[in-house]
Amino acid sequence: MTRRARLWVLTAGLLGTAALFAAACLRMPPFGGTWHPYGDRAVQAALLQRTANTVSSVNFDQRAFDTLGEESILFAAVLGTVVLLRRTSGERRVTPQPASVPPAVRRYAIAVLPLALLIGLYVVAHGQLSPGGGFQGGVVVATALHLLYVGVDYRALERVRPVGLYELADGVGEGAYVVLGAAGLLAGSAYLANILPLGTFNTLSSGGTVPLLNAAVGMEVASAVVVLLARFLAQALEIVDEKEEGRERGERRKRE
Amino acid sequence: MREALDDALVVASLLFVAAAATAAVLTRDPARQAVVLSLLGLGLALLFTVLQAPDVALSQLAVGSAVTPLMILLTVREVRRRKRRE
Amino acid sequence: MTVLPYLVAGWIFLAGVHGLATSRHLVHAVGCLAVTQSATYVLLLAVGYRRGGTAPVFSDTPPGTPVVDPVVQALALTDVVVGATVTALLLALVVQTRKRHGTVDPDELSGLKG
Amino acid sequence: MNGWLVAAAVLVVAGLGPSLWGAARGGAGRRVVAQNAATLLLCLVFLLLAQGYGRPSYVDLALVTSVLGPAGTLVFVRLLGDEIDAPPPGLRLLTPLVAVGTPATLVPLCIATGPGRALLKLLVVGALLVAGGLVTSRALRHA
Amino acid sequence: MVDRLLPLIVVVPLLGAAVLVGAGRRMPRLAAETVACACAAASAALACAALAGPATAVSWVGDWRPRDGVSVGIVLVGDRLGLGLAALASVLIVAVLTYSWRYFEEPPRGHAGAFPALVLLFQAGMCGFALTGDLFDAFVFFELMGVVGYALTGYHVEEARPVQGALAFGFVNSLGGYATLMGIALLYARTGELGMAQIGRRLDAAPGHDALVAAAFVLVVTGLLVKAAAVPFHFWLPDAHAVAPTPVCLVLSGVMVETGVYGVARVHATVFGGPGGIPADGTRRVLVVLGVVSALTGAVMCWQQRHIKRLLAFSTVGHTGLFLVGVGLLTPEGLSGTCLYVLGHAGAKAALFACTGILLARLGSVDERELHGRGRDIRGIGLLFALGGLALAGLPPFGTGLGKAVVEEQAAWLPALFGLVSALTGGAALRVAARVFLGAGERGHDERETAGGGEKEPETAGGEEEPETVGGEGEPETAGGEEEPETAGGEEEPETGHRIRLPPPPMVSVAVALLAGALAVGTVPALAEATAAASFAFLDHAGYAAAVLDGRATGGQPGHGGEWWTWSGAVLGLLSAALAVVLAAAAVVGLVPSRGWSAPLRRLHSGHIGDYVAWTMAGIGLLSLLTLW
Repeated sequence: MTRRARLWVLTAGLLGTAALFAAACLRMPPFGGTWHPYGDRAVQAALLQRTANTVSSVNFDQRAFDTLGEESILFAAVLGTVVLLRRTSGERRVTPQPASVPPAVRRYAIAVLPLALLIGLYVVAHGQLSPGGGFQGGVVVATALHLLYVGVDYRALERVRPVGLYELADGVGEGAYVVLGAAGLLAGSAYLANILPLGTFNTLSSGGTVPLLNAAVGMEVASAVVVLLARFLAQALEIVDEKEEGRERGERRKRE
Repeated sequence: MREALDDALVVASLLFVAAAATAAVLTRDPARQAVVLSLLGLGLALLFTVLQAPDVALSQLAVGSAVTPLMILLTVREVRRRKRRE
Repeated sequence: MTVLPYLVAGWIFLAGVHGLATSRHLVHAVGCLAVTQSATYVLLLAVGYRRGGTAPVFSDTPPGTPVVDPVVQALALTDVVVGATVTALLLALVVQTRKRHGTVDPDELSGLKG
Repeated sequence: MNGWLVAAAVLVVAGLGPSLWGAARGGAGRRVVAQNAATLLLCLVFLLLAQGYGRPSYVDLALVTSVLGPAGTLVFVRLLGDEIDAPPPGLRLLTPLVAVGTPATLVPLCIATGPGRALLKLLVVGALLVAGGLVTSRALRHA
Repeated sequence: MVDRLLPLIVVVPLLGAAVLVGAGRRMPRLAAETVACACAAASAALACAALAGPATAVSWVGDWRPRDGVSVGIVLVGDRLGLGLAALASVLIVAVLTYSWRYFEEPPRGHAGAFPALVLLFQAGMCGFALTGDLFDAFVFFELMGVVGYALTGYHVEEARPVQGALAFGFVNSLGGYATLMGIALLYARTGELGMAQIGRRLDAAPGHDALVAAAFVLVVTGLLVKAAAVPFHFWLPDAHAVAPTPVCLVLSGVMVETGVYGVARVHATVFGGPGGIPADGTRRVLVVLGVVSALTGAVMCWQQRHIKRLLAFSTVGHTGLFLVGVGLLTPEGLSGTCLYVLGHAGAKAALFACTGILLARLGSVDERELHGRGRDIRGIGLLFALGGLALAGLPPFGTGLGKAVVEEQAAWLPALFGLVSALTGGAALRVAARVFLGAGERGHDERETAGGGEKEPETAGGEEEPETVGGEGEPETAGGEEEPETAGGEEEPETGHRIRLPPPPMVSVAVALLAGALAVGTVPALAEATAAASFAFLDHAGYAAAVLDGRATGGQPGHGGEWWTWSGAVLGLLSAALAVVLAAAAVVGLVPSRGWSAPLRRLHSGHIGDYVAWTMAGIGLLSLLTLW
């Protein structure tokens, strides 16, 4: 299609969709209403399960199967990225040049790194109590490690990041979620049933299986994000095309 | 009074998000778009907080403030690196 | 005010789609897809909001306080994860597109026609 | 009348709005500066909201922002390095913003909170904000 | 007991994938492939065992059983059709894993388990989507299917086209998924529920249809129709299926596209089928109109292809259109006929792809003209390919023929449509078989000469004897602009790494088994009976809700003996098969008119992501018009 034709089709579609959606909005219940039947039931169920953070109760207990699917999506995406960004034949690894970073930035990165890790672990651990949980904390942990890349050097990051180990942890995290779910079946209840003692409301050990599932997710997410970023970093910094590299070397020699 | 204030915060963040989304679409250069997307992420986190969803705000912050920009910029860098060589 | 949040969600969706369809750079297109998706977060959370309610987290507020709908929050969380993973995967494909096709302009990709 | 929420609303309209304006136009350097200002402002807004809503657990948002915000800015500085015109326009505003905005928000909050674990959290956030703000503006200047 | 084990159908492949990734670096290839096969087979066995069990298995994950008809949990519903689809998907996955046993060249170092792990995740996505009774959960598994699908499609990153096809797949499918999620949010706003049965009941409690329900319907169905590749949402499919690794094509064409149709049917039956939903006329109009257009577009485009995988992909578009028509009739007979058709089609289409994979592995090309006569020494494969083509054309007693016959009895105009589409798609496959395996007809330059002077067909691969010399480095031979839009198949790389001499036994046996399956669907009366009862129960809007929420089991309805071959149906099947043979013969001897007339339609398939997105939005507009009329 020519650009003009595409624009016509697009405009017609957008106008149609806009009209439909606007008509639907006018029939929506007014914003901020009090009628939330599922939400109210979920709050009651969460209190009965002694989980202070209802969102975590929904995520890891009431609708834990959704989270299993969600973690599998993340897992699949990381696996897919590893496959898609693999080093192909005709490509070679090079050692990236060290970067020059102002010393203040370097000091900041090294000082904040442990603190950021701590904050990440705190967010994971308090998932069933306060806002946060495995996903959020896991991403913070992974980001914290990459402070070494942005603040120090790629090689510093590589030293704390044996990718194979993180791939293993990724698999273990996903596997742990699946197996914890199966424990419910073995205990004679349903898959992903909350079979552990519920503990005392508003303490770190409350909520039965919620903290365990939460920890499994945290582990998977942290390692998944590390593996994911490792592939992108390797593509941008390490992997070069042999043909292009040869051409470049030739040019350099000519100049010299 | 309190409800009016809540509404004002919601409206302000909604407009911020709508503006940031529009700006992100209109910024055609991907590296600069990444900056606007980062602001969209921050705006969304703010909107989620005033909609009383701190859990979602936290995950939006975690994903949108560093990880997504890092992926986008690394991609842009890879794309440009090859462009320069040709 | 009663429909503004829904309309904003619709606007974001359409704006993102417009950018996606007219994009001249695949990385920009991926960004536009992320914008499109943020419409779904906004809509979900707007649907679950309750005026005067607070977050459904009872660690620092007594049970019985009116709270907003926790279910949509759980859905939005899942949605955020989906968005991040799709972005990552598409960016990976863009990197390979650049290598194999030598371009990231959708107008210049011509391997599959008819 | 909830002064904290009013202050938050003012910061959103008068602070985040202009940041978006700054980030949406112009060169890369100016945009990154605006992004950095936005993370700082957002962190302050989170603190005010936590106090205004009477929900101490919302402080976690500010805590995470105070770490990830500067990290995000450093990502931009690192990977956009050659595009950022040194010193980027607007950079001069950044240091006063950190130096004035952070204490102006944190001191009243600390007074309202009173001694305890919550105060410690606030102080950590404040320290991270100041350190992050100073380091990012240094990094931007040398980009 | 079956009830409780239902989640394991989804979970076992997930566990397998986790093991493969966790131990991937240390695992030898043989072990990885064995683990994958075992997990897929275990899941398939579970699905089949559940099919043999009581009428509808209902499993509340986490034991959150409903109280007073409402629950906070997620339900998995193993009714006949859902379980049947899960079983079909699992069996095809086992076929794929067997087929690709040592098929690929050495996998990337340290990633021996990556391909089987992705395939297992794909299986989990499809099974979860088939079994779930919760709308949001369906979205989650929809996305899982999508994410794995993009990665598998782009698996051959060394080549140019797979990457582009995967991108188109990714963008359009994600967009469709987000539209679905918007629709789910609208439904949640109206009903405050996420379970399909619960949403349906809430909608029925306040009958009367308005714009909100209509918009929710349109948006939810958009994502599903994107997956089902209905026109104008179909553009991604030929791009993706033509370039994905051949084993993956087996699943993509054989069952993933059909899950989209299943999703539409499921959502209609459980959510929008009641008095508070969308009037039956509206749904019927939407599905039948889109189905007819898709069927015709797919059939015409299929006939025009020379890239064999792309040809088969377009035939999938055509057949999915027929499925949509069958489902869109909203009668139990239409649905049960469609089910048989889907089963037969899965066998036939997967077998055709399996044969194409053997061609690619042996001859290094999937281009019809380039392969002309070069398949003479593997006539056995040619026979299989021709049988697959005849099955597509609806030859009795293949399952496709039975399904087609059952649906055709529903309305007087259906035989014409079904006959035409089956004949065109089957005829295209037969044409390929005749040219490649018998060397019949000219080498294929005839069409260019008859195309007239104005249009020049850029063609370089046709004259090359050794495809490797062009492979990889050669620019795609299609030029843009106003020239003939066409995708040739010459520059594909053999996926086996080196050319194989003889077709390896696993590949051939998979193709044979798949065809045998397609034959069995049309020859085992018990299957047709079961399908008829299952379809009747499937469309029971209130019965589904009662079974899920009140625990009142709905058994198979008595008095629905099931449809079986009739004389007219068999004759119609023979006719369409004969027409396919005639068309193929006419094409081989050069009696078919020039292809210039179809150029505008082919030009629409531009490979441009912006175009595809624009069409998707136009499709949403079209759906709203058809729904609201």
